[in-house]
This record gives sequence, structure tokens and C-alpha cells, in this order.
Amino acid sequence: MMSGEFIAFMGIALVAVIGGVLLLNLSNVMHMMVALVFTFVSIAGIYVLLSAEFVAAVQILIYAGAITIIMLFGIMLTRHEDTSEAPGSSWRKFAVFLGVLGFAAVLYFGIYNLDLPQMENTLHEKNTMQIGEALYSKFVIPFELTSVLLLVALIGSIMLAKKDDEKEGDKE
Amino acid sequence: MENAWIIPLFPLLSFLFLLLFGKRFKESSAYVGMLLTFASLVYSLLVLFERFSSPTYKQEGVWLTIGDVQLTAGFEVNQLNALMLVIVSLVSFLVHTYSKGYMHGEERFPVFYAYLGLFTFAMLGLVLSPNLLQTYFFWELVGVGSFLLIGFYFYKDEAKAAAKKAFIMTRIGDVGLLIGMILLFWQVGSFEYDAIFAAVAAGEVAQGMITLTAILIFIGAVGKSGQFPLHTWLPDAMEGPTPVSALIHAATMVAAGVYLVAALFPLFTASDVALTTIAVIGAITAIFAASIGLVQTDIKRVLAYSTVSQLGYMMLALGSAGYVAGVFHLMTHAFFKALLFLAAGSVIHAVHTQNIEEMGGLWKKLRVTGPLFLIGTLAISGVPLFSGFFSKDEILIAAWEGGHPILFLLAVIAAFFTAFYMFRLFFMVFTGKSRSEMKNVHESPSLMTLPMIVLAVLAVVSGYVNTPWFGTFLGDWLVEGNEALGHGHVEGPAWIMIVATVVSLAGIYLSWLIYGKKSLSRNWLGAQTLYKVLYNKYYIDEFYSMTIVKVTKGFSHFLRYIDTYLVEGIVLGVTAFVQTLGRLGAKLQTGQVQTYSAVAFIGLAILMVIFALTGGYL
Amino acid sequence: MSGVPASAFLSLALILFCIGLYGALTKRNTVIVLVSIELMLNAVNINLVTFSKYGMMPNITGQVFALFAMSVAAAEAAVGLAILFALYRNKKSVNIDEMDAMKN
Amino acid sequence: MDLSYVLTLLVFFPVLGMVVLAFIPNTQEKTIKLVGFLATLPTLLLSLAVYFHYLAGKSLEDFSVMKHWIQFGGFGEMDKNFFAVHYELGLDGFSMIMVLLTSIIATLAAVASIHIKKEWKGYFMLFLLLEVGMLGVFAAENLILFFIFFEITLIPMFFLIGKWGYFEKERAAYSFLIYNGLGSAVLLIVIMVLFARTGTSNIDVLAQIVNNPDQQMMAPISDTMKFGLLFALLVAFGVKLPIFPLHTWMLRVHVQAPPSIVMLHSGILLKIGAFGLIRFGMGIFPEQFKTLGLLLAILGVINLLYGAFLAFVQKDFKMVLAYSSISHMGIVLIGLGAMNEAGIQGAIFQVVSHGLISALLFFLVSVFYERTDTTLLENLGGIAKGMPIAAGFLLAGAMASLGLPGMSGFVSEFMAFLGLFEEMPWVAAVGAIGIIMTAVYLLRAVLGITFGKSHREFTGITDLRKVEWVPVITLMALIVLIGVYPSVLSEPLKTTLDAIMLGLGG
Repeated sequence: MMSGEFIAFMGIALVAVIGGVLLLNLSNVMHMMVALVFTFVSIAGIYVLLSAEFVAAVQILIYAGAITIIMLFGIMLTRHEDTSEAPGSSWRKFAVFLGVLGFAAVLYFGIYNLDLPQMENTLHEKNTMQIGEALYSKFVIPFELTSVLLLVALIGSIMLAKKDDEKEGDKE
Repeated sequence: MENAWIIPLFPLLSFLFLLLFGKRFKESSAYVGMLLTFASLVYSLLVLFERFSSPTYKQEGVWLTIGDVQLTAGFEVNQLNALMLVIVSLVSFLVHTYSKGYMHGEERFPVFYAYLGLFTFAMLGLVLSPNLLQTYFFWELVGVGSFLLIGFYFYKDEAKAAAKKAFIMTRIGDVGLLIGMILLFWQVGSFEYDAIFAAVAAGEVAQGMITLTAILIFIGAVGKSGQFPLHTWLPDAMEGPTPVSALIHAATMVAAGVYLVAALFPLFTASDVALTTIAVIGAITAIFAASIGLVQTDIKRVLAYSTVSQLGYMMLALGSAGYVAGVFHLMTHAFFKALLFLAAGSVIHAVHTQNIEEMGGLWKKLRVTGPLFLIGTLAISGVPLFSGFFSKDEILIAAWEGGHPILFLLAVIAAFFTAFYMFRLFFMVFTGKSRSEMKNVHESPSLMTLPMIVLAVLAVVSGYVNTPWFGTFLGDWLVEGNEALGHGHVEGPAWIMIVATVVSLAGIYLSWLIYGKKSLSRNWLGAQTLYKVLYNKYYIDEFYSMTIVKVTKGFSHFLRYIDTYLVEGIVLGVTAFVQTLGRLGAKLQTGQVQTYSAVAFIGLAILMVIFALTGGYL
Repeated sequence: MSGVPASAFLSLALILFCIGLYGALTKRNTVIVLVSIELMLNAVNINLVTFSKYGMMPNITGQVFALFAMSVAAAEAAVGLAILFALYRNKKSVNIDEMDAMKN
Repeated sequence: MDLSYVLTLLVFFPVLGMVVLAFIPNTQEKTIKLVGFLATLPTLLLSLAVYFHYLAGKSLEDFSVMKHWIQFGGFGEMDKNFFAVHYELGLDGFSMIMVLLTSIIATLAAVASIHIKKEWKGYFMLFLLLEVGMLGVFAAENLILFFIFFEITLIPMFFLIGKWGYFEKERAAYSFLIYNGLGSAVLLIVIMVLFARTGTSNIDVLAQIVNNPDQQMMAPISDTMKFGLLFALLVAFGVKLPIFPLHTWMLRVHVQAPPSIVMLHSGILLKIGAFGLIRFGMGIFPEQFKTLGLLLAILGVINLLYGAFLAFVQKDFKMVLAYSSISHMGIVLIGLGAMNEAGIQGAIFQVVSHGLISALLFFLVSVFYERTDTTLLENLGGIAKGMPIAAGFLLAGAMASLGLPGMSGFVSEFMAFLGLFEEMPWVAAVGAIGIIMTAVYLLRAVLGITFGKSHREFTGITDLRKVEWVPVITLMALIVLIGVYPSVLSEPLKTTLDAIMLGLGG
């Protein structure tokens, strides 16, 4: 059971969980983001273990690269020195914690009973090529739609970020 | 006899006809009523004579089906029923005739006759019933007829109260009857008298159950026949027109209780406890009502208490296994008591008061009514050669043979009382000085006197159908073919007859001394308290209104508080709860998406946990 | 071939998802809330990829879906941040509990 | 001959009346009243025709109609009836009698509506809609249709009470709506659970499926679940019936609504509760229902006594009648609680009988109110002097109500107690006190109104008018008919009863 793969999994998973827990427990926003980068990267490792090399690459590119950077910009552009938690919301935290715990327990109950036999698969062979074939044949329409979505998001973000400037400009 | 069912239909026709078209006929509606009751009478007589020569006839059809059980309705002509038919239709016809004169000038004359028709119909139906259910059916209808007639003068508050009281008091008894009847039904599987008797005789019913049902049914009889402790309605019922008192509250309906016990006699004889209960209640009622009758001043009330007392007598007879004695007295009593009431009505008609203190010396003025009243008085007092003598003698013998010396003693004392207060009544009304204010006193029209004469004749001679001297025809006939009813005539010691005679004569003599000759003080009771107690009828009414009525009212008010405060309070509480919940919910609406989603998520988590724990499906 | 059972990956995904959920529901800084949501999306992606390998019929579709999810997530992050900037300009705060415009 | 259109026509004919009414200007009082009355007639005639059709020995199934209506999900390809809601109307003995009763009382209530003083047009339109709802409730063959009609009755009632009632009409209307709305909500839950679990809402099919686990295509319904559903049904219909302590809304409605509406309300709408309990409670969950026998019997006795004792101290005649309705519905429960033929038959008889009697009494209330402007007992008295016929009928109605033999009240009361005495003699013995109390409070109230000293201002009042004779005579005749010859009711009920008894295993 203690195959090399398993050890690798345990290590990566540990890093991911620790990153998550740090996200929750650190008080400095910047530190939180850094902790999260660890998680994102280890998730990429998990993808590798799951024979999804291309996804792992994309994960690092998008999450560890793009999104984290955007978020860091977001933090820095806004007031981030305020790290104190809102007073009086501890009851809510506790309730949410209980809820999350229950939720996790139920799902774990489901996962625990799950017994998926491993099938022969060829995912690890020419993974990127397989993805490319699927994307450009079977999923070509969603793929194109995604590009539309990204374009919309791009324009939308610009509009949202700019519009008030103009308004403020008008006001002034 | 096959067409005996038609007998009750004549009065029913009279009822419906007069109800619908009575207004047009005014006082001639009396002829409609008289004609139709006369038809009933003739037919009843035919049935009676036919019954002498042929066996019991019974015919039934299905009335209602409940599952496998079929409830039947029909009619039965046996000895008792045939006899009762004649008694009822006869008295009813006579009262119809009498009322033509008595109710003259009454605005609601047709209504009165319609009610009389309804009552007669119900009573005739009652005595023809072959099963308990049908008996109950008519039993209640009779009660309604009585109720309507008591409340005939509806604008009088007393009449209203009396009618209500009569209905409710008898209703209490009826519920007993209903329960007893239903319990018996589930034991026997039928309401038929025959089936019940057969089951009882075969020992299919547990002894305890027999006693229970018998006593419950007897409670029905107690209510209807004004036995202690449900007797108070009967004297109050005298608020009704006097002919009604004669018909319903003397001769027929109140005797229905006795009839019921007689009709179910085999059931009662199967339980000694039940019989003893009947005898004891009867004896208590007899002495108790008689003692109240000693001091009453209202002519009709004296007669009413005497009725109660006599009914107690009949119950005593039945309770002592004296079937014949009870039925015999029922018959003679129907005649002489109806006579007395009609005569009293005639007196009231003449002097327009019911208070005997205000009467006196009427003998000379009412040359017909006076002697007739005397005949009735002699008969009820048990003076030899009159009908009451023979029937009372039978009862005393039955009580003696029944082995209850104390009950026998009570019966003798009650007989003494009866003779005393009846002659007190007679002397106070007819002898002595005539009051100056009574000038326009005149005899009643012949329409009223004729029925009385018929009844007087019967009051004298009806006793001779069952005497120790001229044969016990009635008794033998009544029990013919039915051993469960006991012997036709019980030979009792001869001294009982002598005792009865002596007692009644003594009562008359004492009464004469006090009220006739006035040689004894009228304050014969001496102690005022005793007089007061008797005059106020042992405060039974007061006792009831202090206890039962008060408790019922109190309980009702208590429930009303519960309803208005507790039940409504719960409703208000629920409303308040919902409102609070709403306010809480409103507070939750902070406008923060995070809070909303937190709440939503917690809800989801709770649901998931519940589903996981219960396995998804309840 | 692999010694790691599917449930291990799923469990990891579950833990990450729960962490993300907790963060999204309790953190006060809006940026962190957004980030937490990204973490939840990631957890879902892990599931997708896991089932792509361990499903009844292993195929590439799961991975393709994960890719789609990522691109949508990227777009979402961009738009979310843009909204955040717009709000920040008006309110001078990124605290989520001060965003209660829905209340009135 | 295809008779399947008859029921549709019967149920929806009043709608035609509504359409006609819509074109009549609101000022033409006489025309509106006439049209309103006429619109109830075809239904009455049709239901009589159905009754005679039945009497002629033909099957009631001739009238069943079924049209495909709504299909949920894609199950239609597997089985056309699976998760489908049909438009199905049909009658059995019991529902036929209820339809007949409804159409009779609706026509008579339309006659009684002559006492309405304003907004005739709106009144009659709502009135007719209410009639459609009531007829539909009894004719519906499946739960969803039943529920739709059930709700249709609520809305017109709300407005009829709230607009044409007396002083506290709004409060009465709201408490009516809230209680009944909650009741329907609970009912809806039951219906939906059954529908989701079995894929059908047809009552007969449901009765089969629920009780035969092997026929259940999906997860079986556990016994606990059945109990829960039955209990929910009890609450839903208990509000309607009403069962203590869910009764307070009904008092307000009785007192505040216009008497013609109370005739319908007390005569028919309350009966929907009993109808539902018998049809669904007993029909679908017989085994569970059986175990509730004692509970029902005790609830019945409580209802009976509670209503009776409270009626005894009321000051308003309408309140007396309201509590008397509670008391009489106790008898229905007693009969149901007995769980034997006598009891259930008694309960159904009581449903019909009380419908007739309370309609009669409330009609007379409206007659008296129109002439005296009061229903307070202390202000009334000696009415018999001025209007002897109406007073006589009031007395007769009271007699019928307190269970006088020869009238319908007796038969039902007798059978209910007959049934209960077999099963639970002690409970029944306690309940028997109610018979006495009924006499006590009814006589107190009725004699208080009719007997006694006549109030001076009541001397000049007129007795029953010609129009007013119609309802009084009709109702009285029916009451006496059932009382004297109960087989007119028991014969049609026979098949229904047999089916119920079969379900109860007795």
C-alpha cells in the first residue's frame, strides 16, 4: 500500500490542506494569499497524480499565476491593513463551522462507502493531445462559447472598473 | 287484527289535516279529531274482541339495514297491547269530546286538536310496537306530544318552564332507556321483544348484564311515569290545559312507563335486583307523593301527586312480580283518574280558579260534576265495590306475597294517605260554605259531562273484570300462554282485603272529621316545619336547582372561560409566535449576502444530516 | 496501477471544499471571500479529474470540464474583482459586512 | 348512451349563471336574484336525475368521466397514468348523496338570499362559484382535483363573509381564511406526498396501492409515514369539521356570515371535513384509521359535550347554533370512532341530517333576523304569538336537531351510539350525557325565542312569506323522510359502506 505514489499523494495533500488551514487562520491578507499559492500548486501536483498533466499545467498557469496575482493586485489596490474580524459574529462562525462539519461528515460518509474499481485507462498517454482532440471535436461549441465568455468578462470588468471613473469625472 | 296498524293512523291523519287546514275549520276541527279518534276506538275494540278468540298477531317489515343487521318495524297485538289500545283510544276519544266544550273560545283551537291527534297517534303507536326500537321511537314522540300540550299556553312563563322541565326530565330517563336498549341489542342481536325474551330465557345474557339493562330501561320508565327522583315534572305539567292532564298526565303517557315494564316483564323477572329496585322505587314514590298530596292547595296538583303516587303503586306491584296487579291497576287508574281530572276541569271551568282554598259548597251548584267527582274519589280511595278497590287489593296482595313486609306497610300507609287527601279535596271543593265571589257558577255543557259519565261508569264497573268473587277473567287472559308473566291471580290472605278497606275508610273518616265536620283542627300536622316541608314538596325542586342545575351552569361557564381564554388564548399564542418569528426573520434580513448564504447553507447541512441519519426516506 | 484509492482524492477535495466554504461564509475581507470561492472551485475540479480517471468509463471529458471550469473561474475572478473595485470606490471599504445594499 | 358529460355539466353549470350575471347591471335587484336562483336549478335537476338513475338500478359508473390533463415528468412514455393528473369526475353512493344534498341546499340558500341587502351581483356570482367548488369537491375522483375544488370554496367564502356579513365580518373572514388555509396547506402536503410516492392521485387506485406493498412501484410507504399522513389528514379535515380545539373560527363564521351563506357553510362546507375523513382517511389508510378509533371516539365525545355545555350559556341564538354544530359534529366523530357499520353509517347519516337541519335552522334565523333585527335571546321571546308558523318550524327544527324519532337526527344519533356502544360502552355512556344536554340547550334557546311573554315590538310582524315557505317545507319534508324511512339513504350508501368495511377488515 505504501507505494511511492501514495507517499507523494500524502505529501502533496498535506501541503494543500495546510495551505487551506493557513488561509483561514492567518491574519494578514497578504500572507493568506501566499498560503493559498501553496494550495494551488499542490492541487496541480494532485492533477499530475491523476494523469492530467495538461490540467496541472493550466492550474499552475491560471491559479497560481493569474488569479493569485489578480487577487494580490486587488488587495493592494484596496485598503488591506484592516485585518480585524467583525465583532459579534462569532456565533455565526460557530454555526457555520457546525454546518460545515455536518456537511463534511455526511459527504465523507458517502465517499467512504464509495468503492470505485479502477478501470484500464489511457489518460496518461499523450494527455495533451487527447484533450486537444476532445476540445476541437466533441466540445468545440462550448470551447468557442468559453472564448465568448472570456471576452464578455474582459469587457465587463473593464466597464465595471471604468464606469465610475467617468461618473466621478462627470461629478467633478 | 291484520289491519291494526291503521289504528294509530287515524289520529295521525287528524294531526296532519288539522295542522294544514285547521285554520279554516276553527272550532269544528274538533269534529275531525273526534271522528278520527272514534274510528280508532271502534277499531281498537274490534281488535280487542278479536284478540279474545285468536292468538297474538305480529307483522314486521325491514326499516333499516345496518350491515347484516336488519332493524324492523311493524306491529304486534298481544293481550297487553290490545288492552292498552282500547284504554288509550277510549280515553283519547272522551278527552277529544270533552275538550270541545272545555277549550271553547280558545284562539288556537285547531292547534290543540292537532296536538291531541299527534299525541294519540304516538301513544297508539307505542302500545303496538313489537320491538324496543319502535317503542323508543314512539316513546319520544309521546314525550313531544306531551311537551307541546303542556306548553300550549306558550305565552305563560310557567307553561314554558313546565314544558321544558317535562321534556328534559323525561329525556334523562329516555337516555337510560336508550343505553339499556342498545346494550341489550349487542347482547341479544335484536330489538325484538320475542328475541330478547328468548335469549334471556335461554340464559344467553349474563346475569349482571340483565340487571344493568333492566335497571337502565327502568330509568326510562322512571322518567316517563314520574317516579322518584324524576317525578318533579309531572306536577308542573299541570300548567297544560286540564283535558290534556287527564289524557296524558293521568291516563296514558305516564302509564307508558308502567306499560314498558310490563311489556318487558320477562326481562325484569330474570333479575331479582332489578325487580327489587322497581318495587322499592315504586313504594317510595307511592308514599312520598301521597304525603306531598296531603297539603297541596291546587286542585290539579293534588291530583298530579295522587297520579305519581298511584303510578308508584303500579311499579310496586310489578316489582313484586304482580304483573296482573300492575296492569289491572293501570287500567282502573286510567279510568278513574281521567274522570277525576275531567271533573276537576269541569270545576275549574265553572269557578275559574284552581285553588281549593277558594272553593267550597259546589255540590249544590254542580249537580252532575259533584257526584261524578265523588265516584272517582271513592274509586281511587279503594272503597269496596269500586274498581280501585279490587286493583289496589291485588297490589297489596302482590306486595305481601312478594315478601317485602316493609314495602307492604308503605303501600298500606300510602293507601291511607290517598283516601285522606282525596276526600280532603272532595270536602274542600264540594262541601262547606260556598264563597260569595262565586256567583256565576254553572254546570258544564253536556259535551263535557257525557265523557265524564262514561268514565264514571267505567270507574265503577271496570274492577269487576278481575275480582276474587266474580272470577279473574282479566288476569287469566293477560297471562295466557306466557308463563314468564306469573300467575293470573294470586290468592292472598283474606285479611289483606279487610285491612285495605279499613285503611281507606279510616282515611275518609279522618278527612271528614277535619274538613267535612271540622271537628278537628286543620292544623292536624301540628308542627309547622313538617307542613312546610310537605308543602314545598320536600324541597326536591330546590335541591335540583341548587345542585344539578347549578353545577351544569357552573360547568358551562367554566367551559366558556376555557373557550374564550384558553382555546382562543392558544390561538392568540400561535399568532404571537408567528409574529415573533416573522420579526426574527425580518431581523435576519441584514442585506448581507454572506449571512444569507450562511443561513441557506446551514439549512442545507441540517437537511443533509437529517436525510443521512434517516436513510433518505422516512 | 495506482495505489491511491479514489476516495482519498475525493476526501482531499472535500476538505478543501469545506475550507473554502468556511472561508467564504466567515471571512470579512471580500477579496479573501472571492479567493475562498476559487478554492471551492478547485476542489470541484479535483473531483472532476478524479472521476475522469476512476469513473465507470474513464475518459478525457472530466479533464476537459475541469479546463472549462478554470476558464469560467478566471472570468469570474476578473469580474468579481472589477465589481469589488467599483464598490470600493463608493464605500471605501472591502469589508463584506458593510455591503448591505440589498437591505434597503 | 353516453352519460359522461352529465357530471361536468352538473358541476359547472353555475358558471354559466355567473356569465349571465356578469351582463346584468348591478341595479336590477330582482333580475339578479332570479337569475341567481335559476342558475342553481339545472344542477339540482341534474343531481335529481342522477339519483333517479341510480334508483332505477343503473350503475353510477355511467357518469364517470376521465380526460387526460397534466403529465408530470417523462413517465408518460412508460405508463400513461403514471404521474399524470386526469380530469376525472365520478360518483359513488356517498358522494352522490352529498352532491344531491349540496344542490338542494344551494338552491334553498339561493332562495334564502332574498334577505341580502346589497351588491347582489357580486354576491350571487361568488355564491355560484362556491357552489361549483362544493359540487366539485364531492364529485372529484382524484386528490389533486379535489384539492383544487376545495380551494375554490375558500375564496368565495372569504369574500362572502367579509363583505356581506355582520359587524365583525372582516375578523371572521380572516380567521376563516387563516384556519382553512392552514388546513389546506396540510392537506396539500399529504396529497403531494402520496402523489410523489405512488405516482397517482386517483383515490381508488391510491387506496389499492397504499395498502398493497407489492404494488408500490417506488419506495414503499412505511407505517410511520402512513400514520403521519393520516394524522395530517385528521388535522386538515379537523379544521373543517371542526374538531375541538380547532373550532373557534367556525363560531365567528356562524355568527358573522349572512345566514344564507351559513346555510351552505354549516350545511355543506363543514361536511367536507367528514367526507374527507371517510373518503380519504378511511379509504386510503384503513388499518391506521382503525387504531385511531379510541382517539376519534374520545374527541367525538369531547366535541359533543363541549359544544353542548357551551351552547347552554350562549346569549346569541346564532352562537347556540354554532356550538350545536360543534356538538353534532361530535356525533360524526363518535360514529367514525366506533369503526363498525352502525357507527360509520350513523356518521354519514349525521352528515346529511345535520346538513338539512342546520340549513333549516339558519334559514329560520334569517327569517327572524329580518323581522326583529336581533338574534340575542334576551331581546327575543314570544315570537310564536306573531309568527306561529315560523315558530312552529323552529321548534320542529330544534326537535329534529335534538334527535327526536321520526326525524333524521334521531336515526344518525341512534346509529352512531349503537355503533359506539358495541366497541366502547364507557365512552359512549359518557357521550350519552350529550343527548340530555342537547335537549337542555336547544329547548332553552328555542323556547326562549318562541315561548314566553311577547315583546311588544314583535306583535305586528308578518309570518312566513310565500317564498320562504319553499325552503322550510322542503327541508322539513326531507328531514322527516329520512327519519321515517331511512332506507332512502342507507340503500345508496350500501356499496360505499361495504367497501369501507372491507378496508377495515370487518
